Amino acid sequence: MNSVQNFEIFAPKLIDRKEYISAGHRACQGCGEVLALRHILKALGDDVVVANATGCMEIISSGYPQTAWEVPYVHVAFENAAAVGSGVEAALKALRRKGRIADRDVKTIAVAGDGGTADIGLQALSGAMERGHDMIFFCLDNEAYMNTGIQRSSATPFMAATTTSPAGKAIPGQRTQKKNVPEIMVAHKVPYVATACPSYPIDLINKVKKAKEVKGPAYVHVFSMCPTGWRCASEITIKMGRLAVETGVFPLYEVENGKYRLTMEVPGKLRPVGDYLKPQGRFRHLGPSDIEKVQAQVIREWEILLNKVECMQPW
Amino acid sequence: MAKKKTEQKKWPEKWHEVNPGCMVFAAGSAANYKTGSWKSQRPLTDNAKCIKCGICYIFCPEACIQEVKDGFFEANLDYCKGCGICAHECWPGAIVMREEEE
Amino acid sequence: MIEIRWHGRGGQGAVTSVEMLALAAIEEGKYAQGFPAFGPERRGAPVMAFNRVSDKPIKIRSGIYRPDVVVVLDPSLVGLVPVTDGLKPGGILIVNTTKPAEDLRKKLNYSGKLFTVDASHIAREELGVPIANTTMLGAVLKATGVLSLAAMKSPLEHRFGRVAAKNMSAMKRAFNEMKSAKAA
Amino acid sequence: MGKRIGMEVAIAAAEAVALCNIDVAAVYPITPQSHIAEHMADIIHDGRIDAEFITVESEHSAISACAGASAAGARAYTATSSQGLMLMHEILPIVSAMRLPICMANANRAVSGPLNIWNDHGDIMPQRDSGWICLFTENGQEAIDLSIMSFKIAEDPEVMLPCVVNIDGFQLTHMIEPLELPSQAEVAKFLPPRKPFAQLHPDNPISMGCFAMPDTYTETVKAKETALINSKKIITRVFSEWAKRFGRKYNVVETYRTKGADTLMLTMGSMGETAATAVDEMRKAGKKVGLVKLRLWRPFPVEELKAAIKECKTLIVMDRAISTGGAGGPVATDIKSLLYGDKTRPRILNVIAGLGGRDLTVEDFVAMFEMAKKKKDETYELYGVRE
Repeated sequence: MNSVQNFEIFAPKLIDRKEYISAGHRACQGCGEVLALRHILKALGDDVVVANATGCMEIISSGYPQTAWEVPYVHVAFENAAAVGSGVEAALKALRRKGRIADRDVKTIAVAGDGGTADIGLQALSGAMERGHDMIFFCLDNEAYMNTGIQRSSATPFMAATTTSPAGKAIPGQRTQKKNVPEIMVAHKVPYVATACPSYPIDLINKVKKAKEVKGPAYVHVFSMCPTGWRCASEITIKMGRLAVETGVFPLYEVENGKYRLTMEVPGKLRPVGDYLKPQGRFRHLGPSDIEKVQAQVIREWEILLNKVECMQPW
Repeated sequence: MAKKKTEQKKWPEKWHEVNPGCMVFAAGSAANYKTGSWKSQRPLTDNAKCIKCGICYIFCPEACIQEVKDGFFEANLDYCKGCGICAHECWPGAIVMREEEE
Repeated sequence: MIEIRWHGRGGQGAVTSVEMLALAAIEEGKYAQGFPAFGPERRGAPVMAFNRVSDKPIKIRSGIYRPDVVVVLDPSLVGLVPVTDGLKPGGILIVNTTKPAEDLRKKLNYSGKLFTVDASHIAREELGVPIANTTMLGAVLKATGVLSLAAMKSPLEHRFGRVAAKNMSAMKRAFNEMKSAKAA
Repeated sequence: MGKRIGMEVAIAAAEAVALCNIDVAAVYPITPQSHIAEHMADIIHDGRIDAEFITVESEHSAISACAGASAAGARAYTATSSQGLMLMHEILPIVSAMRLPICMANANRAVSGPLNIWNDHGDIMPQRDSGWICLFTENGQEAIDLSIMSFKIAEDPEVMLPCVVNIDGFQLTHMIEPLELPSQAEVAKFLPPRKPFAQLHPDNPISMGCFAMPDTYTETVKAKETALINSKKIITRVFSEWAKRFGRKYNVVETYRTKGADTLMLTMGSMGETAATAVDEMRKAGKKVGLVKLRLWRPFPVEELKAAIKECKTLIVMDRAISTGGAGGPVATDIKSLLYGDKTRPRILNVIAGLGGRDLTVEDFVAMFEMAKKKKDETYELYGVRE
């Protein structure tokens, strides 16, 4: 999967040159999350309103008296981005109908980290998606509470060391498997669910544009590499995303009305998961048998996904 | 290049000068904050090797690499945090990172 | 001011009765309150509901503990709940029952004013169901004179629409068929 | 004026809000607020008003959705009670800090535990520092009038703060009583559509809900505090306009038979009417007693209260909530501290009563009066507790 070759054709010509999140934001060096956000916003254009959860993207972008946002933006709290987005969407609908704002489509998007999505924000997300608001929810998943200092979330992968799932002598890191929020969204019958990664920007942009076309709820789960939290070098951010995809740790796919489709080349054999784990300090404590355990799990999940791709019919 | 947008006339503000609800009316005004001071190394581009693919522009988390004349790309060092992604991802090897002191 | 306490079972429409009576009184230009006993009771459980009706504004927000009138919607409540508790001297007890008044007096150890009517029977005949709440309104109007039968027309129509007429005639029958028990 | 009609107060509160040209309502049902939620749904589903009804999955999302809607420029409404209000707690001060003029009805109910669905003021008291304008209603008519006025107050450019109208659960919400609903035309004249100070729209991309560093947070607190305190002026102005248009006069502090009274009772909410009847009875018996009723709880109307109690020797504050482990009832605690420096202040006694739906009759107010009068010190009493 050498997506780099494609860039000669696509990039940068097909990418909106306008920046919607300005330089001067305070994300860490090599932040994959703000890069994901940058391309999401490029794919959406001007006519959006952003409801953001408390988290890295909020803190790095909106310290009074400045904002990095070039689009209308609101932050209220940690767990309620989907609910705030619901209100924004309802208001835009009502005010447009009543002639109090311009008569054109404006898309509401909600943005949260993995904690604000899979943990504390899950209820609000479930409610908003079930109610069918015309809204895209973006989970920018860096696999832990990075904003507060790398504490584990339910999206933290098996065995990963965080400050609340440390690699101890008795318990070597995260004991549980990563919660699969895209699956939960499919179970909500959300018409468009996708996974994406900024290491594959064209794929990401295409998915965001597709999500924007949906009249109703859509969910995009974006793998957001975090050199700080994963304890790896900042320059390998993009490579880490690529490795996550190529090893099958984070497969890229989309689900349109229940029909699964892989949006990555399907390798004959996945790359060994060790290639992905080894550059990251959070997996440093893993011995060969641990890596085998992770490998077995990744293959099992991958096969389940392939099975769905093959068997699931659209609604 | 990020535009410079100014909203605050003076800083710090008195209590009655703070915008209601801490709203910020100048979009993109974070550009007033120069993150260039964060970097310990800076990207150097050898235009002879550059094929103008723009991958450095695409993968820059700061959005500080922009196209300049003749289709080459250049990092705005006012904002570049020196993460090194551009050098790492530049497959023709046109970008290298240099320590700031050098 | 007249204070009325209704006894029924959850689902029998005691709250509807107090609502109809309060709405009718207000429409007649009087002041009135109608409210349930604020409990967690579900269908079947003994419940209470209350009315206050007055010619002057009512400035009391408490429950009713010394009613002028007690209405028993369900015959099976007699002897089961203390329906005569707090009933004022000279107060009125109105019971939906098939039993003779003497039996009730004995069972309740009650010697005050007593009215009986077989409202379940009337309701079954007029409405097809033994739900006596609107029927018993007729008895209350007759026994207390608090409002005219005609005053009930508008709230009943508003609430019951097509079947309002049936409720009206059930109410009228109770008004006419209610018996005043002999003084003890 | 409109005709007097019989209506349940919760339904009337929803009808009143329907007259206010709201754009978005986000409501989660809870006893005893549920009739407001249900009737709001009826009104919107029948197409009687042009608004979006968001059937949120929790009160936390109700207030959050209102925040989003209000930030986008909508007139937003919610209603809740007790545990629901407690669940909203986190978002309440954010909404006021963001200067979003959301209006809310709170059907006052005790807080768990143990679970109790009945009336007291234990739910609103933990919210008193959240920066919301906090009004109390004594009867159904006030629930209607204050619900309508709350939007006008909240949205005033000098205020821009959220407002909660407290309607005692069951005692008021479930009461059918005579009420007057103003006409749609009259309300439209009184309350035009919301003109937001700022709103989320790509035509003017602003950022809302930005965070403040230690160099600014204190200034934002001062700004919110000042706006809340100054809102009293606007509240009074809106009350006068209401009186002019609709003939019903409201004051931030109401008085009843205070002339010549050496003892005053002080109540908030639906206790007021029963207490007034008790005052009538005690006056008949020759006791020099009167009544003060706080309509406005936040901002605290300290000057108006001082004026109302300046002639009395004893003030008996009836609290329907307790500050557990603190100085007694929250109303009395506030009054005591606000009058601390006042050399002419009356003796302030505090009776906590009517908790978790414990009924308060006319006789109870007389008994509380007698009990308080006998007190030697100024510590609080919990009325009616079985010893």
